[in-house]
Formats: sequence, C-alpha cells, structure tokens
Amino acid sequence: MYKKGIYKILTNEPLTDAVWRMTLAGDTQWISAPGQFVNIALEGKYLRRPISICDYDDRSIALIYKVVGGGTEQMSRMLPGETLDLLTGLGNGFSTKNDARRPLLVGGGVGVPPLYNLAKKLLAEGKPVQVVLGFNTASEVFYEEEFRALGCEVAVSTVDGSRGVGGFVTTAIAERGLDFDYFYACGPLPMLHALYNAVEQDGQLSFEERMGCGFGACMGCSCKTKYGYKRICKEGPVLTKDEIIW
Amino acid sequence: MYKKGIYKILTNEPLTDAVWRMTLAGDTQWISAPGQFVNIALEGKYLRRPISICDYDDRSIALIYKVVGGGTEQMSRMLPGETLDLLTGLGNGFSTKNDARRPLLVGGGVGVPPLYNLAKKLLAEGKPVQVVLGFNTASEVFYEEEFRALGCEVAVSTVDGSRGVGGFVTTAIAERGLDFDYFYACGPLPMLHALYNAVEQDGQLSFEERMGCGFGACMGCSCKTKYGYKRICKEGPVLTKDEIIW
Amino acid sequence: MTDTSVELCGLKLDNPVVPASGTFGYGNEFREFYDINILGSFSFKGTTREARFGNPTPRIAECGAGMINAVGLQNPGIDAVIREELPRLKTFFRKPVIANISGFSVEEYAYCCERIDRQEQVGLIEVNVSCPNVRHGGMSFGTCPDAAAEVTRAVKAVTTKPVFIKLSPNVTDIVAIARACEEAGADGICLINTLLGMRIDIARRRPVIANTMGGFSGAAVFPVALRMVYQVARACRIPVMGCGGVTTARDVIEMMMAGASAVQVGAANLVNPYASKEIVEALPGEMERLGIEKLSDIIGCIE
Amino acid sequence: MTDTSVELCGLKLDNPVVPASGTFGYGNEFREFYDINILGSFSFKGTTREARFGNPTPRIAECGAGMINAVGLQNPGIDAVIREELPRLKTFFRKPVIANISGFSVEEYAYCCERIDRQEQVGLIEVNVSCPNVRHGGMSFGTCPDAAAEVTRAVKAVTTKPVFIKLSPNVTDIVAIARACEEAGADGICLINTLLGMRIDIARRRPVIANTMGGFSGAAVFPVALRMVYQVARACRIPVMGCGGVTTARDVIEMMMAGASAVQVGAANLVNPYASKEIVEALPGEMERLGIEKLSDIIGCIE
Ligand SMILES: Cc1cc2nc3c(=O)[nH]c(=O)nc-3n(C[C@H](O)[C@H](O)[C@H](O)COP(=O)(O)OP(=O)(O)OC[C@H]3O[C@@H](n4cnc5c(N)ncnc54)[C@H](O)[C@@H]3O)c2cc1C
Ligand SMILES: Cc1cc2nc3c(=O)[nH]c(=O)nc-3n(C[C@H](O)[C@H](O)[C@H](O)COP(=O)(O)OP(=O)(O)OC[C@H]3O[C@@H](n4cnc5c(N)ncnc54)[C@H](O)[C@@H]3O)c2cc1C
Ligand SMILES: Cc1cc2nc3c(=O)[nH]c(=O)nc-3n(C[C@H](O)[C@H](O)[C@H](O)COP(=O)(O)O)c2cc1C
Ligand SMILES: Cc1cc2nc3c(=O)[nH]c(=O)nc-3n(C[C@H](O)[C@H](O)[C@H](O)COP(=O)(O)O)c2cc1C
Ligand code: FES
Ligand code: FES
Repeated sequence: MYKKGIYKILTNEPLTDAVWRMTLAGDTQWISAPGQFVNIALEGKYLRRPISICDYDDRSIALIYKVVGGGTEQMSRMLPGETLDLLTGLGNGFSTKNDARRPLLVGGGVGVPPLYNLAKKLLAEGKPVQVVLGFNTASEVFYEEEFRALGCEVAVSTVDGSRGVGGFVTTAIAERGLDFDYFYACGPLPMLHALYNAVEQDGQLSFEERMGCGFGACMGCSCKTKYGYKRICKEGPVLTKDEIIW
Repeated sequence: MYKKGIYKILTNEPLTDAVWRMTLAGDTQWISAPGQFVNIALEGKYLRRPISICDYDDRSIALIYKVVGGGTEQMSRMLPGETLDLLTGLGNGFSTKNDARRPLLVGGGVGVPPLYNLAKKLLAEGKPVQVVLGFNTASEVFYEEEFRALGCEVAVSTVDGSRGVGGFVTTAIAERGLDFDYFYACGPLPMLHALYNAVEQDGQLSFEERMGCGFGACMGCSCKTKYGYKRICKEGPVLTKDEIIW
Repeated sequence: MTDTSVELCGLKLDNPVVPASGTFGYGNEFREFYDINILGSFSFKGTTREARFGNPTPRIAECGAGMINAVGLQNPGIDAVIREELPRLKTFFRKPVIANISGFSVEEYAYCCERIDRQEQVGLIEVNVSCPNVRHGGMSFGTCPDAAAEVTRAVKAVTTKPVFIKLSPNVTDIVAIARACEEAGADGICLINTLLGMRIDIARRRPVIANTMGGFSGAAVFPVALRMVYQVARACRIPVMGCGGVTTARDVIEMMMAGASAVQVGAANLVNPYASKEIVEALPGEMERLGIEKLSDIIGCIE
Repeated sequence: MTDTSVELCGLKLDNPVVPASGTFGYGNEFREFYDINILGSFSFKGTTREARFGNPTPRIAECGAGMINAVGLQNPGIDAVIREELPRLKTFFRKPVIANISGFSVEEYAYCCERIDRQEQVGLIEVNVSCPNVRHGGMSFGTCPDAAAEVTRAVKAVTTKPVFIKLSPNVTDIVAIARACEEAGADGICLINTLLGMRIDIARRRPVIANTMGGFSGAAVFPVALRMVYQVARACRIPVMGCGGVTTARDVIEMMMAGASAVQVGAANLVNPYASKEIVEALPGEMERLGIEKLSDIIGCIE
C-alpha cells in the first residue's frame, strides 16, 4: 500500500560535503519494509524524486540523500518547519523471510541508507549483522558509527584506501574473509554487478531507475528479469539474485 | 531610467474584498513621475505583472492591486518580510509640466491608485486638486478618505448608486458641475473613452495593455497614435488626449 | 446544480475527465489512491497484438514543466489484456473504458480492434497512430493523411464501437490529417499525443533517454495542444477529445471552450496521483464561478 | 582559463550567447541594464521592406512556463533601420550584429538582404522564414522545403555575408527543410522559431490573443528545440544556431552538446532583462564544473 501525504521537515543537516540527512514528521503507516522508498514533489521540478527510506518509526521518516542536481540541491536548502509532499510505502523493499542465519549487508555510497533500517530489523529478529560500506574516499564516509551503534560488525572500504580497506566492497569481503550465508545489497550498478559475480551466496539487490511515477502506472522503470518484466518501482527496487539478468 | 531590484514586503493588506495594498522597501531612485509602473516577477508565472505605483518615497513603494487571476492572487497571499523582484521606473508617467491651474483627476477602479501620488505632486506645486473616483458599488470604494486627507476635493460615483453619485464618473463630473481646465485619468477603457467624449478640456489618459517585457523590448504592447506607433510600456502608459486614436 | 456530463458519439460520461493512455495503466495502480468510478472514463495503456517490453531504460527524463517518456508501448499484448486486465478491471470499475490500440501495420491495428470490439466493457476505441517511441511505423501513420486514413478505414471495417483516432502533434498540418480520418469514417479525433523532445545529461555527455529522443508532455505543452484542439474542432464535424498538459479544472474548461467534447489528463496523474480526482471535484466550483450551468454548453463556445 | 569563444562561418564570437530576434529590439532598451558588449552578438528585431505595426493587441499571453506572442513583425522598415537604428547602435555596440530579415515574398527577402548586406556593422544575416504571426506567406516559406530553398537561393544571390535560415518548428520533417536550405547554399541554420500556440480567457470566453493564435516560446519549449537542433546538426554540415527556451548557462551547454555552434536566448530576456548577461557570466564557472576547457570542443559531442 502506498499513499500521498504532507510531511514536515524536522531536521536537515549535512553528513558529508555532498550527502545530507533529513528527518520528516508525518504518517508512516504505509511503510511496510526496509528498502522501500518515498517519492518527493519539489517546487519547479515536474517529476518527483525517489529517495530510499533510511529509517522510520511511528511518526517520522529519515532520508539520506546526495546532492547531484537541481532537485536534491533544493532539498538541501530547505529548513525545519517547511513541508514536503511525499508518496510513501513505494516499492517492495527487502524481505527478511528467509532462513539466512548470518546476513551480510553491502552498501555503496547513497546505497548505504536503506540498509540501516534493514539492519535494525535483522537484529530485532535475533540475527547477527555484518555490514560492508563502500565509498570513494574517507571524506565521503557516513553512517559507519551508526551501524556500529546498532550492534553491527562494520567494515569500510574506500577506493583510494584513505579509510578502511583499500578497494571495492568486494575487496573488503575477500580481505576480511567475511563469513555470511546471505546478502542484501544496495549501491551503484557496477558495485552490484561486481558483488553478484564475486560471491556465491544468495541475496537481494536493490536497483535504481529513472522514474515517471514511482507507483507502477507509467512503465517508465521496467527491467527484464528471469521471471518476466518487472517495474523497479513496484515489483522492485529489490530483486533476488536468481532472477537478475545483467 | 528603469532598473531591476529586490524589494521587501513591509505590509500587505486588503482595502476591499478584492483590492489589496502592498508596501515594499527598496531602491526608489529610478521612479521619476507619478503614473509610472513596476513589473513584478512571480513564482510559477512566466511573465511579470505590471502594477502602477500608487505612492513612493525615498525608501518605499505602495501598490494597490485587484485580485483578478493567479498572479494577483499569489501576491495577496504574500507576507511581510517576503521579497519580490521588481522592475521599477517603467513608463513615462503623468507630466505636470503644463499651465493647467485647476486639474481634475479621474480614476476608475484600480485606475485610482496612480492618481494618488499625482495628487500629492500637484498639491505640492500649489494647485488645487479635484478628484472623481468611480466604482461599481459602495463595497468596492477605496482611497476616498486618503485623497481627502491630502487636501483634495473628492467626489465618488458608483454605478449602482450605493455611494456618492449614481452612475459613471462622467455623471459625477456633470452633476457636480466640476470646474477644471485639465484632466488626468486612469481606469478601464470604456471609462477613458466616455470621459474623452464627454469633456472638452485637454488631458492625459493612462492605458493598459498585455505586456511581454514592460521596458520596450518586445513590441507586445504597441498602439497607434496620431503621432505614430507608441509602446504603452515606454512611450506610455500615459497618452495625451490629442494623440489618441480609439 | 451544475451538470458536468458530456456525450461522445452516444457514450454518456458523467464528466469529461479521462485519464490519458499510458499514464493510468489498466486502472489498477490508482485504486489505492481513490475510487476511480468518479472519472468520466479512462483510456488504458496502449495495447498491441504481441506483448512488448518497449525501449531500453532510462526511458524517462525531467523537463522542468513536463517530462519525456520513451516507454515504447510496454504492454502485455491484446490477449492478456482481454484475459487478465479487463476481468480484473471489472471488479472495481463500473463504467465503459476507452481501449487504446497501437500497431506496427494496418493489419495489426485491425486485428487488435476486432478483438477488443467484442469486449462489452469497452465503450470506445482510441487508435493511436502517433506514438513517437516505436521504430517501425508507429508515428508515421499519424504524420501522413493517407496512412492515417488507411488505418481508420481498416479499423472501422471491423468494429461497431465508436473509433477515435489519436493524432501526433509533430506535423505541419494537423487539420489535413484530422480531415482525412474524418472522411475515412472516424467517429472522433483525440489529440495531442506527445511532442518529440530530447534532453542531454551534460555531466555524462549523453542523452538522458537511452533511445535519444522521446515524447514530451505535461503542463508545458498545453498551449500547443489547445491550439490543435481548436483548429481540428473547427475544421471537423466529429467530436474531439482534447489532451496535452491538462493539470487543473480550469484547463479542462479552456480545452472545452477550444472545442473539446471530453478532456484527457496524462502526465499530471504521474506526479500527482490524485490529479484527475481533484479535477473532477473542482469542476462544479469552477463552473459556478464562471456562470456555467451545463458543461457541454461551452464546447467550442469561443468564436 | 576557460575559452568561451566560438566561430560561425568565419565570424568569431567571444561567447556563444546571442539574444534572439524580437526579444532585444535593436539593442537600445538593454543599455540601461548593462553594457551589451559582453554578448557574443545579438539578432535584431525581424525587419521587413516596409514599416509595419503588426497585429492588433492584445498580442501577448501568459503560459506558465512560457509565453505566446503575436506581435506580427512590428518594425520601422529596412530603410529606417539602416538610417536610424544601426547608426545609434554603433554608438554603444562595438561588435558585428546579426540582421534578422523577414518578408512576404521572395523578392522582399532579397531586397532587404541586398540592402543590409552593405552595412559593415552586420556580421551575419538571419533570414526568418518561420514567423507564425503574419498572414501572407511568412511561415509557409518555412514549412515547405522548396519554398525555403527558393528564399535561400534568392538571398544568397545578393549577399556576401554568411546567411543563416531561421526555421519553424511547426513541421513534420525539420531535417528535410534544413537540408533543402543547405543544398540551396545556406551558410547555417537557426532554429527554432516559436511553436504555434493558443490560450483562451475563460472568463471572457475568447482567445487571449486578438489574432487567436500566436507563437509559443520560453522555457517550456526547450526539449523540442533541443531535439530539432540535434536532428539538424547531425543531418547537415553547416553550423546550427540553437534557440528555444534557453534560460541558463547549463541550457547553453546542453544546446551546444546537441550540436549548436552558438545559442540564442529569447523570451528569457523579457522576463529577466539580465538573462543573457547572467548566462555569459555563469558560463566559465559551469565549464569548470563540467571539465570543459574550450567551449567549442563540446559542439555536438554526444554520440
Ligand atoms: C528507488 C530509488 C531510491 C533512491 N534512493 C536514493 C537515496 O536514498 N539517496 C540518494 O541520494 N539518492 C537516491 N536515489 C537517486 C535519486 O533519486 C536521484 O539522485 C535524484 O532523483 C536526483 O535528482 P536531482 O534533481 O538532484 O538530479 P537531476 O538533475 O535530476 O539528475 C542528476 C543525476 O541524478 C540521477 N537521477 C536523476 N533522476 C533519477 C531517478 N529518478 N532515479 C535515479 N537516478 C536519477 C541521474 O543520473 C542524473 O544524472 C534513488 C533512486 C531510486 C530510483
Ligand atoms: C501599465 C499597467 C498598470 C497596471 N496597474 C495596475 C494597478 O495599479 N492595479 C491593478 O490591480 N492592476 C493593474 N494593472 C493590471 C494588472 O497588470 C493585471 O490585473 C494583472 O497582470 C493580472 O494578473 P493575474 O495573474 O492576476 O491575472 P491573469 O490570470 O493573468 O489574468 C486575469 C485578467 O487580468 C488581465 N490581465 C492579465 N495580464 C494583464 C496585463 N499584463 N495587462 C493588463 N491586463 C492584464 C486580463 O484581462 C485577464 O483577463 C495594470 C496593468 C498595466 C498594463
Ligand atoms: C509515460 C507515458 C506513456 C504514454 N503511453 C501512451 C500510450 O501507450 N498510448 C497513447 O496513445 N499515448 C500514450 N501517452 C501519451 C498520453 O496519452 C498523452 O497523449 C500525452 O502524454 C499528452 O498528454 P499530457 O501532456 O497530459 O501528458 C503516454 C504518455 C506518457 C507520459
Ligand atoms: C516577443 C517576441 C518577438 C519575436 N519576434 C521575432 C522576429 O521578429 N523574428 C524572428 O525571427 N523571431 C522572432 N521571435 C522568435 C525568437 O527569436 C525565438 O526564435 C523564439 O522565441 C524561441 O526562443 P525562446 O524560447 O528563447 O523565446 C520572437 C519571439 C518573441 C517572444
Ligand atoms: S516509475 Fe512509473 S511504473 Fe515505475
Ligand atoms: S511590453 Fe514589451 S515593448 Fe511594451
């Protein structure tokens, strides 16, 4: 189920040079799984902007977004007290209904945020959670401590080696010899593809696509899977490893 | 001379059901004559909206506008402290360089505002000022007392007779037997035309036209006069009685 | 009491508001937002003989006052629509629906129309000869009067339901094409489909849309759509369904004054899922403000 | 150091930013806002053989993300331009100007171009075969390849300066028309002129524009303009001046990546008189952010 609502900005602050965290107050009853996203209407932009839900509770939503263009730039200029028009409860999200015992969460850049609420959920289900967070460089790292504070085992990789393991998330997984029986991943396409090729375990991967509506009406975001055509916004953004066609 | 500037709203309040008065703080040095206008940029509207200057001093401008569509409706929702992007000093304005001794000012509806600063100027030049203000009905009357407070002799006409003289401004002029040797007029086209036909005296009339730019660049607002083509925004909005072609 | 009803070739609609093809799926996605029986009708996603995935992604781009799409007619094919979508639709939509049909050959158009003609849920057939997002034919049918007339004739020969031909705005002379369709027996004209447009991702130095170009629609195109509705409504005797950039009840009224008998709402549904509902609800109030008692009175009312 | 210079048929411009014809008069009105020598050049108001008042008013309408104009080529006539406007312009503009010429017959185009050819202030002639606001011919020259070619040949026969033909977007096949002009000897193509559009004043139940329809331009039309620039730049060997909806330095860069050698700014000048100046000033910063050293390197750089 998805709905449209008006949300009030509670906080809006930078985590790094380009990445911001915004919390919003409003109806969260339509959010049913970690990895779902919201779709945000912005003044002067025609299309809404999809952003993953980083975390949520009964009354508020946390989003983490990177300023990459006009829309996200505009978000970064908004102040607490201002309101945003959001569609919430979009997408399938990650499913934890599987018998994995030692899940690994792999996030790259702004693919990290949706893993946060997922980690919370897995921990609540009594599973130990290992997290690998990949960034380009030390100054871009965010949420390392937040995952640790939840009780996760966290490894960080940076492409330039300025923090944690030097290289990609796959380097970190190999170098640390991480032991896991299932993975959940979100990040840029090359990262997802490398991870898919590098590990044997099963898992779920969250994808991005340019969206028209975000709720399944326009067919703008379709992809081909082994089980037929799927809409990233509706039957996605999370696909299981076995169904993916690269 | 005309310029673009950012102006801060000082006050914005209704005078009647549909007519509002807004005062703005900012640079007024480009305003050189009563009857000039400003051109206002509004969010979500492509073209600026032209509004006559009702009054101004060294630091502030007063505008009176009627809510007739989306742009003026938006203006009415703005609050003190918000800012507007204005072009100021537009148009020729009324000229008081003539040897009229007993000028008559005739305004209809939102044609009334530009006469206010004109009245001030004429009074400062030591001339007695008579004013006829025409409206549809009593509830639409505004600025009667303001003109009186300046020291003008004021007559009001309403089409339905609910206040002052019943009928048009021309009825009021005839019925009161007003004695004047020159007139200045601003109001709807039918009023200007009726006045033109009804009185023998010379005068100046201020016209409206849909505008593209407001500063003479687009040729959107041209009209034909006995002395050639004129742009309402540049060689107008004020034309002299002798040059008008109806 | 204001009367918002209109009639299209004998099909009576409670109001003229019709979500446009491609922006309303087969109705299902909007159920979670509102009861879609409030609508006049809606036009379902452009359907072809075979199932299609459409074009490669990205196939959506932002344009400030509109959007570009290059979906390329993704649909499950006419048989799946008849087998799955229409029965499901029946469970939550009580009104006749508009069937939007596309094709890559005259035969394909006729095939699909013949099949859909037998569905009693379908009140009207809309034949899209104007999709800019398909390679083999597609738009070319809508940019040439003879080809548009040929499709019209082929479709009319196999259907009993009213047939509206949906035209492309990417033409020099929209009136010539509309007239050709009228002469070939079309019961109505729907316009406009999308304008051919393009955007470039200047950081990556490549088109935003994988297919380079796509169909531009949304608020930005309203003045072009209105102009074409006006031109065609004056030149033809058959009714016109207006479409293109409609966002508000006032836009609906403006389109009808230009000559539209019903008005479609496209991209607006995507960015505000309640757009069509809000328009339906705002119509009576706007009519009162403008002194309109019966909405159908204003169709083409300007000189 | 970023290099913003571009070259158009031997005419070197300090930057590609050129205010479009009809939105910059003969330069005079913008002097009060800024020193216009900062511009690459500008295209003066469409000029005809005889002086014209143009169409009846109202001839301007609001469109949300753009505007409609139906000025109808008001201008003082070619002789008054040569006698009064160009000498005045010389006092405050040191660069070659672009002369925009319109006509109602092939002879009129040739007459005007021959006269303007002798003015050394004129660096380039832009022949407008696309104005939608004039009745006798005007646009028709720009909607038919043969007519556009005929005008091109007539004009080329009497001028020594580079001739750009300015085309209408209201056509089915822009490439065919551009190619016809190229084959007829045009030195470049300028596009787009305005889209034919319309608005209705729903309170008064009549078109906003006295002439009913007019030319739609402004930010809204950018995706259509960009698409046509891309199509024509790929199909022709002669340079293209892009125009239509350009508002920011990023729009200029996007137009150039689509294939434009210079970029015109139209309606934006009317609503923000500093628009062209702000674009010129923002270009070096945007170039740096995007890693562009020499602006002319990006012309048509997308595959
Ligand atoms: C399901 C989903 C979840 C997402 N979650 C997040 C998140 O949690 N945090 C975050 O920072 N970003 C997230 N994104 C990406 C985010 O939507 C885009 O960065 C944003 O829309 C850019 O808007 P803009 O106006 O700033 O940039 P624009 O100027 O519109 O574009 C700048 C760049 O952003 C990318 N982009 C633009 N629109 C989209 C789109 N609809 N989908 C994907 N990429 C786009 C393009 O590559 C483009 O080059 C998500 C995208 C999707 C589809
Ligand atoms: C030189 C000049 C001075 C003016 N001074 C005043 C004034 O002091 N107070 C005042 O209330 N109004 C004044 N007007 C009229 C004012 O500009 C319009 O009412 C306003 O632009 C309407 O904008 P809107 O968005 O609310 O309405 P829209 O929705 O744009 O249009 C509503 C109606 O307003 C009229 N209108 C729209 N644009 C213009 C325009 N550019 N010029 C004239 N009429 C237009 C049309 O008749 C239209 O039907 C003046 C107009 C001009 C040209
Ligand atoms: C995402 C999308 C998909 C579309 N698919 C179709 C289609 O399948 N068949 C069709 O006839 N028109 C299709 N259209 C065109 C719309 O029905 C409509 O004609 C056009 O978008 C103009 O209306 P608008 O400006 O209100 O969007 C599509 C439009 C969009 C935005
Ligand atoms: C008010 C106005 C007047 C115009 N007059 C002319 C003209 O005389 N000659 C011409 O070739 N184009 C004329 N145009 C078209 C512009 O030069 C330009 O091609 C068009 O507006 C698209 O650019 P834009 O979207 O940046 O405005 C005019 C445009 C406007 C808005
Ligand atoms: S974005 Fe519209 S269907 Fe996915
Ligand atoms: S409004 Fe542009 S010239 Fe007067």
